[in-house]
Amino acid sequence: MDILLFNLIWVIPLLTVLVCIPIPASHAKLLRGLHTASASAVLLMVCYLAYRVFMLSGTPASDAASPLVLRFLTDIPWLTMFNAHYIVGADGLNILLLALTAFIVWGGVLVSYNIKGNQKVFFALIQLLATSVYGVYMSFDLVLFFVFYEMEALCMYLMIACYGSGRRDYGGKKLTLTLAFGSSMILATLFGLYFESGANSWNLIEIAKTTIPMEFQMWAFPLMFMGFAVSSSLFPFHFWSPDGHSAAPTAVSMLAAGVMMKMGAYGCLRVAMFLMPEAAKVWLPYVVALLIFNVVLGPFIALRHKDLKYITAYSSISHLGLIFLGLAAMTPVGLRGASLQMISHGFLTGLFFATIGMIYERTHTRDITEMGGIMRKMPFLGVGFVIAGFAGLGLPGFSGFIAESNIFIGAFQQESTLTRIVTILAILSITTTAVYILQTANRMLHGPLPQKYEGLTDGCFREKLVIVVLVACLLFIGVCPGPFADLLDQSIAPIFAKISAATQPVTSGIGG
Amino acid sequence: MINDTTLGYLILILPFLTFAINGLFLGNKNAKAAAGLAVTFNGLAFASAAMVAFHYFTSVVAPQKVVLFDHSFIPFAGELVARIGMLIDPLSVMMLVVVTFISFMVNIYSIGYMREDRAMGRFFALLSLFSFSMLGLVVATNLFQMFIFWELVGVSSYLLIGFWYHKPSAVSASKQAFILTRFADSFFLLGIVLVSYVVGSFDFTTINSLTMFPFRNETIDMGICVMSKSSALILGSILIFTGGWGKSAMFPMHIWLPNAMEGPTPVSSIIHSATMVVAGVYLVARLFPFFAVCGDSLTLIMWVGAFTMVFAAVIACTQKDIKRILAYSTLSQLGYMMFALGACKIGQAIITTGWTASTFHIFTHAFFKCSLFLIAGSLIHQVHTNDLDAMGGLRKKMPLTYACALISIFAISGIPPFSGFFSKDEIILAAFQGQHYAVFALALLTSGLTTFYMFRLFFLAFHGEPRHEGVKAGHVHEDFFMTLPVVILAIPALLSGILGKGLFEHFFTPGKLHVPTMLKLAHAEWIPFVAIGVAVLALLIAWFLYASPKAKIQRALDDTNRCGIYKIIYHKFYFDEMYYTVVRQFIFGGVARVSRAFNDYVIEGLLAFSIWFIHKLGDLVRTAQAGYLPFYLGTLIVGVLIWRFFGQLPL
Amino acid sequence: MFDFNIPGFIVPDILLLIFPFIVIGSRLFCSAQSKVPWRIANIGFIAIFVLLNLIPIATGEGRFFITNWRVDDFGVLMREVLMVSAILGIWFAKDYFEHGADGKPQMHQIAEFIGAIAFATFGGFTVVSACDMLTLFLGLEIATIPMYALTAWNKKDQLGSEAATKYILMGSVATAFELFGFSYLYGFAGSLHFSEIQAAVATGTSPLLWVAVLFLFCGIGFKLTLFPFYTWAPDVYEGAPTPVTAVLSVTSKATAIAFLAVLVFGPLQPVIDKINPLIALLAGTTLFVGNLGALKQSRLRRFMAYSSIAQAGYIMVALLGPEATAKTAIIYYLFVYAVSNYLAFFIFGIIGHHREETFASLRGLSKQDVNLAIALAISMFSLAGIPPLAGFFGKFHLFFCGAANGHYMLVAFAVLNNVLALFYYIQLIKSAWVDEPDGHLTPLRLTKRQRGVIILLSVMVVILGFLPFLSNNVFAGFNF
Amino acid sequence: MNLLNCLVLAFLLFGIGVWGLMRRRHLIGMLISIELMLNAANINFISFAYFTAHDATAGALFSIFVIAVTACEMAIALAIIVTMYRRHKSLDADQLRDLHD
Repeated sequence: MDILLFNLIWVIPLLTVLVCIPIPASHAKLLRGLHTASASAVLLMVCYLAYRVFMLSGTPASDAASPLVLRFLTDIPWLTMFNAHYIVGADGLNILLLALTAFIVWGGVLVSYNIKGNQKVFFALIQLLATSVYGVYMSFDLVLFFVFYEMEALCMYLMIACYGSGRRDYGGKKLTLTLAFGSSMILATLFGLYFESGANSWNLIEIAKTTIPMEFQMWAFPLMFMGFAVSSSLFPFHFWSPDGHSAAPTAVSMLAAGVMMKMGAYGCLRVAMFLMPEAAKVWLPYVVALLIFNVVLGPFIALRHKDLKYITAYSSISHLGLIFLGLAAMTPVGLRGASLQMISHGFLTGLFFATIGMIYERTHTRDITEMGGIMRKMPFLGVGFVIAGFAGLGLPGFSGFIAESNIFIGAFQQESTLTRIVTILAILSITTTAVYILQTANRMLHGPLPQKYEGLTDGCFREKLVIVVLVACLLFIGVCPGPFADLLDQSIAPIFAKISAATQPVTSGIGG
Repeated sequence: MINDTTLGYLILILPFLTFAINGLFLGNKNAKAAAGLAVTFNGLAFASAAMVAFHYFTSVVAPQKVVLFDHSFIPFAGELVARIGMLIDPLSVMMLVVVTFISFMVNIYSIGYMREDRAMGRFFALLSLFSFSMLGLVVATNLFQMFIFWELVGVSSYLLIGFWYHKPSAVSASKQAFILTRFADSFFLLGIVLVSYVVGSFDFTTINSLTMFPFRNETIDMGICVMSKSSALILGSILIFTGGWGKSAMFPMHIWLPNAMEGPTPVSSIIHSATMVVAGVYLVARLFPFFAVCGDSLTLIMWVGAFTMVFAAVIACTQKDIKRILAYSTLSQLGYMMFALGACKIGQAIITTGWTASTFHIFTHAFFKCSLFLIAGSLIHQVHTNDLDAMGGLRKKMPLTYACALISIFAISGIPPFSGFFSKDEIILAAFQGQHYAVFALALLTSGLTTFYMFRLFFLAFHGEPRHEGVKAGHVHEDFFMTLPVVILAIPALLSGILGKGLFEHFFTPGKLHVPTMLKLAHAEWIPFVAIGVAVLALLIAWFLYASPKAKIQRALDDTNRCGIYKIIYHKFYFDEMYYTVVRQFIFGGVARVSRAFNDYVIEGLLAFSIWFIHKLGDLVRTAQAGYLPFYLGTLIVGVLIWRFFGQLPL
Repeated sequence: MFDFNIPGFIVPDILLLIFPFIVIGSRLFCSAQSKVPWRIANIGFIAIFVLLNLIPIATGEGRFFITNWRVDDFGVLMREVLMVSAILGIWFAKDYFEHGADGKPQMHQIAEFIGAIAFATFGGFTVVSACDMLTLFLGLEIATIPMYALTAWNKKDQLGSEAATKYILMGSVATAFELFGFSYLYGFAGSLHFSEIQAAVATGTSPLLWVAVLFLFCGIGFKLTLFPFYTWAPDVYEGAPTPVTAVLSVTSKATAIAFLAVLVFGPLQPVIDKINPLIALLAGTTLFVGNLGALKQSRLRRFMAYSSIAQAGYIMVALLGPEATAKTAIIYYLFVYAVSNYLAFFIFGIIGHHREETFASLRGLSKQDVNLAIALAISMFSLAGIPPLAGFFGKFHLFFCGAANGHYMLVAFAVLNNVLALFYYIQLIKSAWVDEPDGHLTPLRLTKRQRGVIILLSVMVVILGFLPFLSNNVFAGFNF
Repeated sequence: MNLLNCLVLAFLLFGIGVWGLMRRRHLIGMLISIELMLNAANINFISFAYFTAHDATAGALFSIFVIAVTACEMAIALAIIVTMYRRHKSLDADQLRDLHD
């Protein structure tokens, strides 16, 4: 039963699209209703399944030999041409990410009720995107994983270029092509994993049982890690995200920043580091150096920007830098912190973009210098934005603080000099984050209200609902992080076990 | 008879409930209900706090620590577990009583003060949020919990300073306050991470029972340099103190506090005088054994405190905005407390009198400073300005307020038998016993300055002729809700010294120290007389300048034809200007601009170049495709040759 | 006396051989406008396709008709691909006999046209079933010569004749290369039959062999539009009538790659390791150049020419793999490629009916007919190799072959080129989806047949990718 | 007279063909050069068949087929060139510049 439900997670959005095909685009109300219903259904299912996984925790997995403890494991032969299987399963990490995705998709559908253009196509694309993201998090077969991973390129461009604002074509192209560039790097190494590991299988678990020859790892790991990092906008591949986000419509920004950027980090953790721990040990201490840009300079760049979406994009860049800091720590606390940050930042940035979108719908500008005092006119949205801001600067009580403290403590346990330096810099740069967030909030919400905004109205029920739910999630994780930590620890333990078991190769020469 | 654990929960939960209910449900629509709720719940919180205090001090366990409850919040590696708990010892009990009492008073006061404000509900919600976080801070059992509530205190202070968010000055002041404290907190966090990494625990008991020996030989890589763990601990202690440095607005991070006076006066009185700003002092006091072990940081603390004390006192002598004067006096008093803690160090040894004195001063200062602010508030409420120019001659109109003001000002000036005398006297004595004679002298001087500027304020506000039409026309009256708390507060301002002295000397010790403690202390009975002498002298000067029949009030009040030094002091040594230049020029203009330029030109440039390069290659291919048949035929032949030579066939 | 019992597996070939004569003959008995030849053509082609599917699975060597006509599973599947291409080709061509398009006049003599296509297809049949060099050569010529004629089908269109001239001149030079190669191969082995050549090659090599290989690859490189022999393709694709372009881009490519597969996995099998570097180089350079050329195109057919050049480069990658995988991959990819390509061409045909076939005529397509725009996006993304569309799995299979023998560098290069490809396919999607429609573009009208075919093809592109086990089961039984 | 000479002859013929192809701008001339190249191949076949090949008939057969096939090819080529001439009124290869990027 649960297994069936679990597999339905990515099927339902697809079915919704198929159901909607015969409906003419003029029946916008009906279409919206259908999509909202399906999104909510998936949300409920995922929450139930997450609860099930939490209940099941501690019990041994169905396959005792497997290095990962997976629930709802499904394994069906799929493409005998290159013996790819359809393997999906759930553990603490990905079930939480699925829940995050479900929330964000639900919110995305709700906020884009009155989007300009062909709504039928738009919602269909959102559902396709949702399918791909769900699939990425669920799948444990590399082909399946990659298929879902690459699928998003198909939707992203159309959504941004057709429904976006500003330099939409440029932004969409930049985003899509950069992501495609990243995934091409991944694809090149996937074949290597298949043949070099000797497992002759795409099954993540099977490959994890083997040890991959070092000389292959040494060049494959950086390729793959970077490939994934591209979609998490790790420096120097971050350039797509500001333009992409600013061009994208609200829902797409939410999805892109909220869940798609996490797919990269998830891939780094689940595939790259899990399968090639030896190389990870050699490379990651150097990768950390890149974070100086993400974590330390990112907030400063956000300071210089006037466009709300650019500011938020750069804040996401810095937050995702923290994820990589946690990954590079390679300690249980660090990895847990990274995973927590994935989830927390998902909700956080979802809330950010949702409120920004709603405000933009009313003010028709995203330039903070033109706004001011709109707190008076739309207190609810204003408070939503401020809460998002506080969560963003790591205020205790919100999930961000939990994640960041985990990351900092975990990263500090990593002995390597470079990591130490970056960790210290990261801790000290929480001030900069505060600066740009407060500056934005003050410029936008406080001070005198311009004459032209006298007629503004506060959010309607639908919008308030989205904000309330997202805030509730942020608070829930922030106030009782215990269960989440337990859930994540189960799925991180095997990964860490593999990393700690990996022996440092004698030749620590880079690019050997 | 409910047991203490329940009471403990109540103390924390009641303010939080007030915040939640007011914030979510009552809001601004029915502000009266919000106010009533806030007052009731905070009163109950105070009652339970008082009960806890009574139980504690009357029980046998008295000076020891008691942990009422301690829940695991989030477990890190191994022993490293963040907990949320409630620690009961003399210090925290004292703080509990003070915080709950003050917030109770201020809530009552606010009913009157905020009556006309349309966002009254929000105000009460935030006020309760503050008292909740402050209480959570004082009962913290470990560094992590302390940091959590530390941040919450900061944010509620931010929200309350910027309460009138349509006033640009208030908004910028709140921003400045938050960012400065945040800046300090980042070091605090780093200190926590560092110490917890070395020690392997957040718990106060563990950290306070440290000794340096095990860490002498181990080294730790701090990135820039490799240092021994013991010095890492000292660094950590300094970093942790930095948090308190910012929160208690010690020089040079002091500038946010005077600006924070843009907030509503009740806020200033509870957050920026009585409770939040002493959090820094509280932090050091709480971790005193640890600081004692890392002895060198104590010296730093002492000097920072001493300097701020004098610096602020000097500025206070020239200001005309009464709230700013009070703010600077707060700074100066905080300086007293801080240096008293620092002064406990003699060479390698430690004396504990300074600690007791400092905590004692926290206690007394809370009452009289709070009441002073409330009085200032009611004055402002009457004359609608902070400026001394517009006041004067209020004695007749507000007799009760006048009396209470007199009491509190005597208290702060350290005139016996008012409360301030005892605590301040203790501090000065501690400086003397700590053989820091320079600081001792400064302390005496400052107490003189304090008396001077407080009486200057007093005379200019209450005595002389009315300088405000409203006062002249007699529209001034005393609001019940605003006078009641003032009157109530006057009592502890008067008595807390005498009554508290015994209590403090009996119970208040920093706990078991792991450094040699000096027991035989120099006795100096002459110090109180000297202190009183200085105070009286200063009083007379103030009276002569501002209240005596031939005092030239007008001349005292106009700033024209002042000498340069006065101007410099009047402009607070131009510190705000310096700050703005640094922030604008360096942060925004320098770092941020450079990093954005790097991003926009270097990274994007490289991207653009690669795209351009690909396009050039494409053009190459397409120029070959010129439709010229002989060329095409040529490619066939050339192709054969190419693959003949580069095809790697074994020809 | 003669023995007339013909084995069943040869029937489709014979039918296809006599089919053109029937169609052309039917012209004699009915008027020029009559639909008879067209109907016959449909029935015939579909019948042949069905018959091909009825051929039972052979094992190992496959069946021999006379000593040099082998029908193995690879052959059967290649035949099916070729037939699909032929059927779609004539369906596509039908419109062009009813009205002119893209500034070119209306085409005439549909019967002969169909006959020519049938001949070309039969050439492909011959190639895949050849087992000596003579048959191979003849097959290649039968496949090519009709193409020359088809290119110049529009006697009134001077671009067509120019294209045909370029095509035939260069083509015959390529033929000369092939012949030269064949002659040396013959000289080296002393026989034309593959089995004997293979034996000879296995025993030892000599410069003769390598010269032969070199010339053969250069000759076929022309047909397969490999670097640097691709130069004819853009001009011919643009000059030829659109349906001919479509047929060229699928049928002749299929024939050529089949020729290479037969050669490499047949007589040259023993020395394949020595040839692999050459194949890798050809593949790499070709797909790179193809992608580069397509970057800044404005005319649709020229654009498709470059894209098909790049596709040829991709398909070459498969030749590096082990035989069975390689052949599966080639067939699967050709099939997918044919479907996606024809889908694109059908859309272009509809566009070109009233407008000229340029990117500019696509402007605002999503506003005018969103379904057409979706179909276009599907085909483009499929050609670009974006999952879950068929194109991705085709490419994935090709790269899988390449990687199976450890050519990671080439695979990585090819995959990176995919990004480049995506770039220009997105350009096309942009003009269809993003650009605002300009008023003077004449509105589009779809006939029932066009709509049906487009829906069919789009569904196939999606399904083949989304549920690849359909195609998967097709191959499951076969063993190459 | 031995195999080598024949091969050299054939190769020279092929070379001449290529040379002509490059030099000529007249389409007919180009076709003739192509013929030369094709016949060079034929000579190869014949000579191999005569000297070395153990399957001698095959070579001869092949060359005959080649002659036939090239005949059709040339026929079509000439036909196309004729239509070309109708449009362009010229047989100069350099004139074919309408199709280009």
